[in-house]
Amino acid sequence: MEPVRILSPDGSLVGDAPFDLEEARRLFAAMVTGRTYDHKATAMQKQGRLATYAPFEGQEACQIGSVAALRPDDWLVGTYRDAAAMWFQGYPWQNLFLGRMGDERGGEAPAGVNVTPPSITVGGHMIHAVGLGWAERLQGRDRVALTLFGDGATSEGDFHEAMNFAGVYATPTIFLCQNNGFAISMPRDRQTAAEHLADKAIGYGMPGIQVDGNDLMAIYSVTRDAVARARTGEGPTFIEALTFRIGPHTTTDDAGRYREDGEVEEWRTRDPIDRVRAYLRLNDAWDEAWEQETADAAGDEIEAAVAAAEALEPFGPTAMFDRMYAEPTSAMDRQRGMLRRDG
Amino acid sequence: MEPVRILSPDGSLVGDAPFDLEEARRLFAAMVTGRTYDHKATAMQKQGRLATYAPFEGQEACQIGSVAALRPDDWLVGTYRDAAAMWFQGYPWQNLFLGRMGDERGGEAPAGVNVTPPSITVGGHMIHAVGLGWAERLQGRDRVALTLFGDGATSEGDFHEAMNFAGVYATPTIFLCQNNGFAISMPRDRQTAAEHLADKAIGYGMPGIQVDGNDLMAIYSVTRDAVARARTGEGPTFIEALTFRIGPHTTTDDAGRYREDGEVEEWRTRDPIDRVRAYLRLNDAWDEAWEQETADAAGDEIEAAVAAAEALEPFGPTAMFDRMYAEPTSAMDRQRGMLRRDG
Amino acid sequence: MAEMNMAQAINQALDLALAADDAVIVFGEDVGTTGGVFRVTDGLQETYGAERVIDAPVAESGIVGAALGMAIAGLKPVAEIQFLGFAYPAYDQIVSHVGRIRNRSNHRFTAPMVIRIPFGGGIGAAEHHSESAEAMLAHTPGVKVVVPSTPIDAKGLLLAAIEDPDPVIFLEPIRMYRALKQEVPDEHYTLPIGVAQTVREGVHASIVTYGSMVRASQRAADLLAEEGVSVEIVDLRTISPLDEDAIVATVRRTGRLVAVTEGHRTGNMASEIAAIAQEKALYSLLAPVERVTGWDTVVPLKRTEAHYVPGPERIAAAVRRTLGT
Amino acid sequence: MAEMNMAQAINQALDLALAADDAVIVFGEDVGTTGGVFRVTDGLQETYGAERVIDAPVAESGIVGAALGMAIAGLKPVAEIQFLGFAYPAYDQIVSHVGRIRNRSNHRFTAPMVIRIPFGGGIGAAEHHSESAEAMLAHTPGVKVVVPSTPIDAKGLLLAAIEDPDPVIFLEPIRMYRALKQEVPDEHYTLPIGVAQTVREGVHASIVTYGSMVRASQRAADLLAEEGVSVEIVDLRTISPLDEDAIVATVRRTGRLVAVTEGHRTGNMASEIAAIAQEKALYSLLAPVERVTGWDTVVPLKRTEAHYVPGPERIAAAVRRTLGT
Ligand SMILES: Cc1ncc(C[n+]2csc(CCOP(=O)(O)OP(=O)(O)O)c2C)c(N)n1
Ligand SMILES: Cc1ncc(C[n+]2csc(CCOP(=O)(O)OP(=O)(O)O)c2C)c(N)n1
Ligand SMILES: [Mg+2]
Ligand SMILES: [Mg+2]
Repeated sequence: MEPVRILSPDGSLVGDAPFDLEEARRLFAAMVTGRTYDHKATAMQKQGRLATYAPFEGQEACQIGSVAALRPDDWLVGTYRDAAAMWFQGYPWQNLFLGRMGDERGGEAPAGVNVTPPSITVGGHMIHAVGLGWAERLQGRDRVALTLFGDGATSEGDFHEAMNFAGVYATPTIFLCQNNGFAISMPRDRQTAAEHLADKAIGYGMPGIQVDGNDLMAIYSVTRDAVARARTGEGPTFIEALTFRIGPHTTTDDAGRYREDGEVEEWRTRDPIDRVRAYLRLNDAWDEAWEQETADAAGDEIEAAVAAAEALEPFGPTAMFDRMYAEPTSAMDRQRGMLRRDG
Repeated sequence: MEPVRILSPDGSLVGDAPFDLEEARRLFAAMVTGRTYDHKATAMQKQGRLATYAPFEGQEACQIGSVAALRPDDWLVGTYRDAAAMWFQGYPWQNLFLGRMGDERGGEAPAGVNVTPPSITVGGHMIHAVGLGWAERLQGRDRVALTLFGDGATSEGDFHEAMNFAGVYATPTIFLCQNNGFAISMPRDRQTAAEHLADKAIGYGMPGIQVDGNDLMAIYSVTRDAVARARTGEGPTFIEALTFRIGPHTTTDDAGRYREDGEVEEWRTRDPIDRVRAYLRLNDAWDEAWEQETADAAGDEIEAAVAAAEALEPFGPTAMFDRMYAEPTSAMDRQRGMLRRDG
Repeated sequence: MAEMNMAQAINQALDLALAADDAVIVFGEDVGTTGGVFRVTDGLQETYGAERVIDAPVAESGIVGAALGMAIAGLKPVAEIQFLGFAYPAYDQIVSHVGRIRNRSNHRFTAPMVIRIPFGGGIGAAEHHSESAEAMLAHTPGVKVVVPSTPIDAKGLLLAAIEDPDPVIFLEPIRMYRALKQEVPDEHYTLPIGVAQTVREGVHASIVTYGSMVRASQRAADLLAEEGVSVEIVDLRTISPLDEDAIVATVRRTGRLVAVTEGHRTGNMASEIAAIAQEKALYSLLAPVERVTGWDTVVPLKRTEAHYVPGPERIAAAVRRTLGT
Repeated sequence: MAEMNMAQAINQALDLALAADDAVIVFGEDVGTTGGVFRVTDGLQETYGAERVIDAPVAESGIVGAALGMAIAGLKPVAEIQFLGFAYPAYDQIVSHVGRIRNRSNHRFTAPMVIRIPFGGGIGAAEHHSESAEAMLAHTPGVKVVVPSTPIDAKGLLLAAIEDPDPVIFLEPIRMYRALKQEVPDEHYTLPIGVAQTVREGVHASIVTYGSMVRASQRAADLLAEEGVSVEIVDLRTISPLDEDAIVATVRRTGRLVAVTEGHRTGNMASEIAAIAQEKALYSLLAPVERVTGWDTVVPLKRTEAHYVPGPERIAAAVRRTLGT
C-alpha cells in the first residue's frame, strides 16, 4: 500500500493540486492559527491556567485538510486532540479554551455549527457519527459526518461496531484515523498486528485508504472524494492518515520514556505547515510580510479568545443541576436544595 | 475466495483425505452421536423436560472436525450451540443435559477436561480463549485454545478486541466461526458488509480461511494446520466455516418468519453426515448393519446420559451461596440465613 | 378499549408513536422481520418499513451509540436491547454518552431517545436472561428509568418516554408480558414519569415496589388480608427520579415499610428506599424497614430460581416482621 | 520501613508479588514502558520483563477478558484500567464473566485476578476522569471490591487481593496517590479483605466511609473536635462484602451516623449503609442517618467540582444535623 501523496516535503507536486493558490493560502493560514492555539494552550497549561492539555502539533494538515472538504452544515465528531478541526468547522476557540479551563460552557457549539464536544473517552464517539449521518439521510438531508480518532482508538470494540454499522447501513460517514504513531506510550506496531490500519476497512466492506497525513492536499483530496461518496449515498470510507504528534501525549506525559528524540526530529522535517509554505513559495504565493501578517492575525485571534474565555463570569455552583435534563427532575431540585443548604 | 473443500457432497474426494478410513468411521460415529443428542434435546424441550434449547443440526462437521484436530488437554471455548464439540473434547453429555435442565452442576467440566461452560452471551467468550492460550504459553506449555462462535458474534466489539489481542500477542488461538447464515433472524449479508467473514482476519494481521463447513475433512484439515501454527508459536488463525443451521434458532424461535423452506431443503442436500456416509460407502467402509450399530450405540449413550442427569439428587436451595466464592463471604452467610429463615 | 397484555400494549404504543411522528424509529436486534424475540414489535416493520423499524447486527454498544447519534440529529429512536443481561456491553454508551450529551454540550445537543429492555427473572431462563440490574441504571446521571407493572401503565409510560426530551430507559418485566390482561384504551395517552401510584390502600404496613414485584406484592397483600392485615402498595413506576414524597407519605401513614425488588441485595433500590424512609420519616417508623430482594449471587437457573426471586410468601413474612407477628 | 505515598506502596506490593510468584503478571495500557499514567507500575517492566508486565492495546474489555482467560489457565493477573471512567466498556466482562465463572463452572474454573482502577475526583481532571461508580461494582455478584485509604492499607490489601482465590476489584483513590506519606513496612504483609477498621474513636457520632473520604472525614472530625464533638470514623476498606458488624457496632456506640461517599447520590454505598443501620440498629438511632454524597449529576469539571465532591465542611454539617446542633 502506497500512501496517497500530492505534495512532497520540498513543496513540489507529485499529483494534481486539488485547489488553487488562494485556497492553499487560506488553509495555510488556518494551519498557522491552529498551531498558534496549540502553543498558547500548552503555555497556559504550564502557567496553571488550563487543565491537562493534549497538543496536536504536527497534525494540522489532517485536521484542516479534512474539514476543508466539508460543507458548513456537515457533522464533525472528534477527540480531545482535534481542536483545529473543530474550530475550522465553526467551533469557537473561546469554547475550546473554556473546556480546558474546566468550564462546561466550553462544550456548547453555536447554533448551526454541527460539531460535537470533544470525545475524552477513546473509541466511543465514532458510532455517534454513524448515527448522525444515518439520521440525516433518513430525514432526507444530505449532510455527512466526519469522525476523527487516533490509531489507538482502532483497538476499541466501539470502533468495530461503528465501522460495521456504517458498512451495513451504508451511512454517510467518513472515518479519519490520525495515525500519529502512538497511543500514549504504545507504538502503532504493538497496537495491532495489521500491516496497515487501512487494511481494517476490508472487514467492513468499505474502501480503506492510506494517505500522507502531513500532506494537506492529499488529505483534502481523499476526504473530498469520501465526502462525495457519502453525500451521494455510496456509503462510508476509512482513511488512515500517517502523521506524528510532535509533542507529548498530554502536558502531563513524558514522551522521552517511550520514544527517541531522533524520531521527533525526523518528523519535524515533514512538517505539514512548512510543506505548504514551500509550495506557496515555489508558486510565488508567499512572502515574509504575508506570513508575518498571518501569524499576527492568528496571535490576535487566539489572544482575543483567551481574553473572552477568561473574562466570562463564572457560573454558580448549582448550575450543574440545571444542565442534566430539559427540566430539572425532582432529584435535581432536592439536591440543589441540599447544596444550597450546606454551601 | 474459494472455500477449502476436500470431500464433495457426493462423497468423492477433491483433495487429499487428511485421515484414514478408520478415523473417518470414528468421526462419522461422533457426528451421529451429536445429532442423536440434538434430536433428543429438542424432543425433551417439547416435553418440558429441558428449558429453551438451541439445536445445531447441520453443524456437526464443524464441531467434530475441528475438535478432532485438538489434543485432549487443549482448551475449547464455545457457545450454547456447540454441545457436540464440547462432548467430543470430553465434556459429559450428562452435564450438557443438566445445564439445559437449569442445574448449575451442568457447568462443571471433569478434572483434566479443559472445556469452559457454554457461553450464553454472544461475543464475550472469544477473548477468554485468547487469555487461556496466552497463559499456557507464558507458563511454558504448548496447549492451544479453540474458540467457536457464530456469524452474528463477529459484530460484537469483543470479537474485535479478541482478534486484535490474539494478533498483537501472537497467542495460540484458533477462531472458528460457524457461519450458519443467520443470527436469529438476521441474515449474514445484513450482519456485515464484508464480502466474506474471513476477510476480517486481515485487519488483525492473521490468516483468514474460508472452508466448506459441511465438509468434515476440510474442517479437520484447516483446523489441524491452524493448531500446528498455534502450537509452534506462529500465532492465531481465523477460520470461517460455511454451514447452515437446519433447525430454528432455539426451540422458541419460528424460523419460518425469516427464511424460506427451500433454503433449508437445499442445505439438507449438503448434510455433513450424509457426505461422510457417501464417502465411506464409496470406499467400502460402510454397511447398513454398522450404521445401525452406530445409531444404537449413540442412542444408548444419550439415553444413559439423560437418565443420569434426571436421576441426580436436586441440590438444596442454599447451594447458590456456596458457589460464588472459594469461601462464602459474610454477605453470602447472612443471605443464606435469611433464605433459611423465610424458606 | 381492547383487552390486551403488556406485550400488546407496548406494541400499540410503538405503533401509535410511529404513526404520529416520522421522527420515531424502532431499532434493535430482530425487531423487524421476526417482530422481536418477545414479539413486542410484531408487525411494525410491515407497516412502517425497514427504514423505520430497523434490524440491527448483534452489537449492543453500537445500537445504543448509533441511536444517540440519531437522536442528536433529530430522530427519536426507540432502541431495543434483547435482555438486560445483554445491555452491559452498551452500558458505557449509556453512562458516558447518552446520559451526558446534554450536560457536555450545555443543552446544545440532546438525546430524546428510549432504550427498551426486557428484564427480570421468574421464567426459568438461561443464564444472563433473568438480570435485574436496574439499580445501576438508576445510579446513572442524565437518564430516567421507568418500569411499568401493567399493560395500561406500560402504554402510557412508554408514550411519555418517547415524548420526553431526555433519554429514558424503559425496563419491561419479562414475566409480565403475558401474565395479565387489562382493558387498555385504544387512543394515545401518557402517564407522568417520576410519579408513583398507590395501587392498593391499607393501614397496617406499606410495600414500596415496582415492575413484576407489584404483582407478587399484591399476592402477599392478599395473603395478609386473610390474616386481617391491611397493606398499602406503592408502585414507583419510575425509579429515577424517585418519587420520594410518595415513599415518605406511605411510611407516615402506616409506620411500617417493606421495600421489594428482585435485584441483587447490596446497593439495590430497596436500600435506597430504606435510606430515604429513615431519613425523612425516622420518627414515623414503628419497625425497621424490611428489604425483600434478590441475593448477591448470580441469578440461579431454573431449578433454584424460585428461591432467588422474591415471591408472595417472602414478602408477606417481611410484612409480618414489621408488625412483630 | 520507608516513608512512602500510596502510589509507591502499591508499586512495592506489585514488586513483591511479582518477585514471589511467577504466576503474577501485570497487564494494562501503558503499564510497562512508561510505568503507568500515575507511575504506579514504574520500573516493574524493567525488572520483570515485557512478558510479565505487559502493555496492552487500548481495549478495556479485552484487557479484563484476556486476564480472565489467563486466570482460568493458572496465572494471577493484576490488570489495570487507567481510570474508572474507562472501565465501563469492561463492565460486561466483569459482571457477565469474571464474577460468574466460578458459579457457572461449579468451582471448576476460577478467577484469581485483580483489577486495579484509579477512581474518584478532586483533582480537577477532564470529564470521565473523576468517576466514583463503586456502588455498581459492589452491586456485582462474585467479585470483591476493596478501597484503601492509606499507603499502609493499600499495600496490605493489594497483596491480600492478589492472593485471594476470587476476583478482587481494587479501587485506588486518585487523590490519595500522593496526598500523604506513611512509614510502610518493607516486607510482605496482608490485611484482611472484608474487615473494616475504626480509624478514629469517638462518642458523639459515627462516620462510616472509605477511600479518599476517610481523609475528608478526619478533617471534618478535627473541625468538630474544636466544637467539643467527638466523632468515631470507620473506614470500611472493603465495600463488597460489607463489614455489617462494624457498621452496626459503631451506630450502637454513638447513636448517630453519617455515611460518606463521593458516588452519585441515588443508589450509592451511603444508601446501603443507611439501610443496614436502620435495619440492624433502628432503636439505637438518635437521629436519621445522614448521607453525604456526590450528586446525581455528571461530575462537574474543575470550576465546580468542589461543590460536588464532599469536603470536610459538608461532612461536619451533616454530623451537626445528627446532633441537632
Ligand atoms: C476508553 C478509554 N480508555 C483509555 C483512555 C486513556 N487514553 C486517553 S488517550 C489514550 C491513547 C489514545 O491513542 P490514540 O487513539 O492513538 O489517539 P492520540 O492520543 O494518539 O491522538 C488513552 C489510552 C481513554 N481516554 N478512554
Ligand atoms: C451480548 C448478546 N446479545 C444478544 C444475545 C441474544 N442472542 C442470542 S443468540 C443470538 C444470535 C447469535 O448469532 P450467531 O453468532 O450467528 O450464532 P448462532 O446462534 O447462529 O449459532 C442473539 C442475538 C446474546 N445472547 N448476547
Ligand atoms: Mg495515536
Ligand atoms: Mg449464526
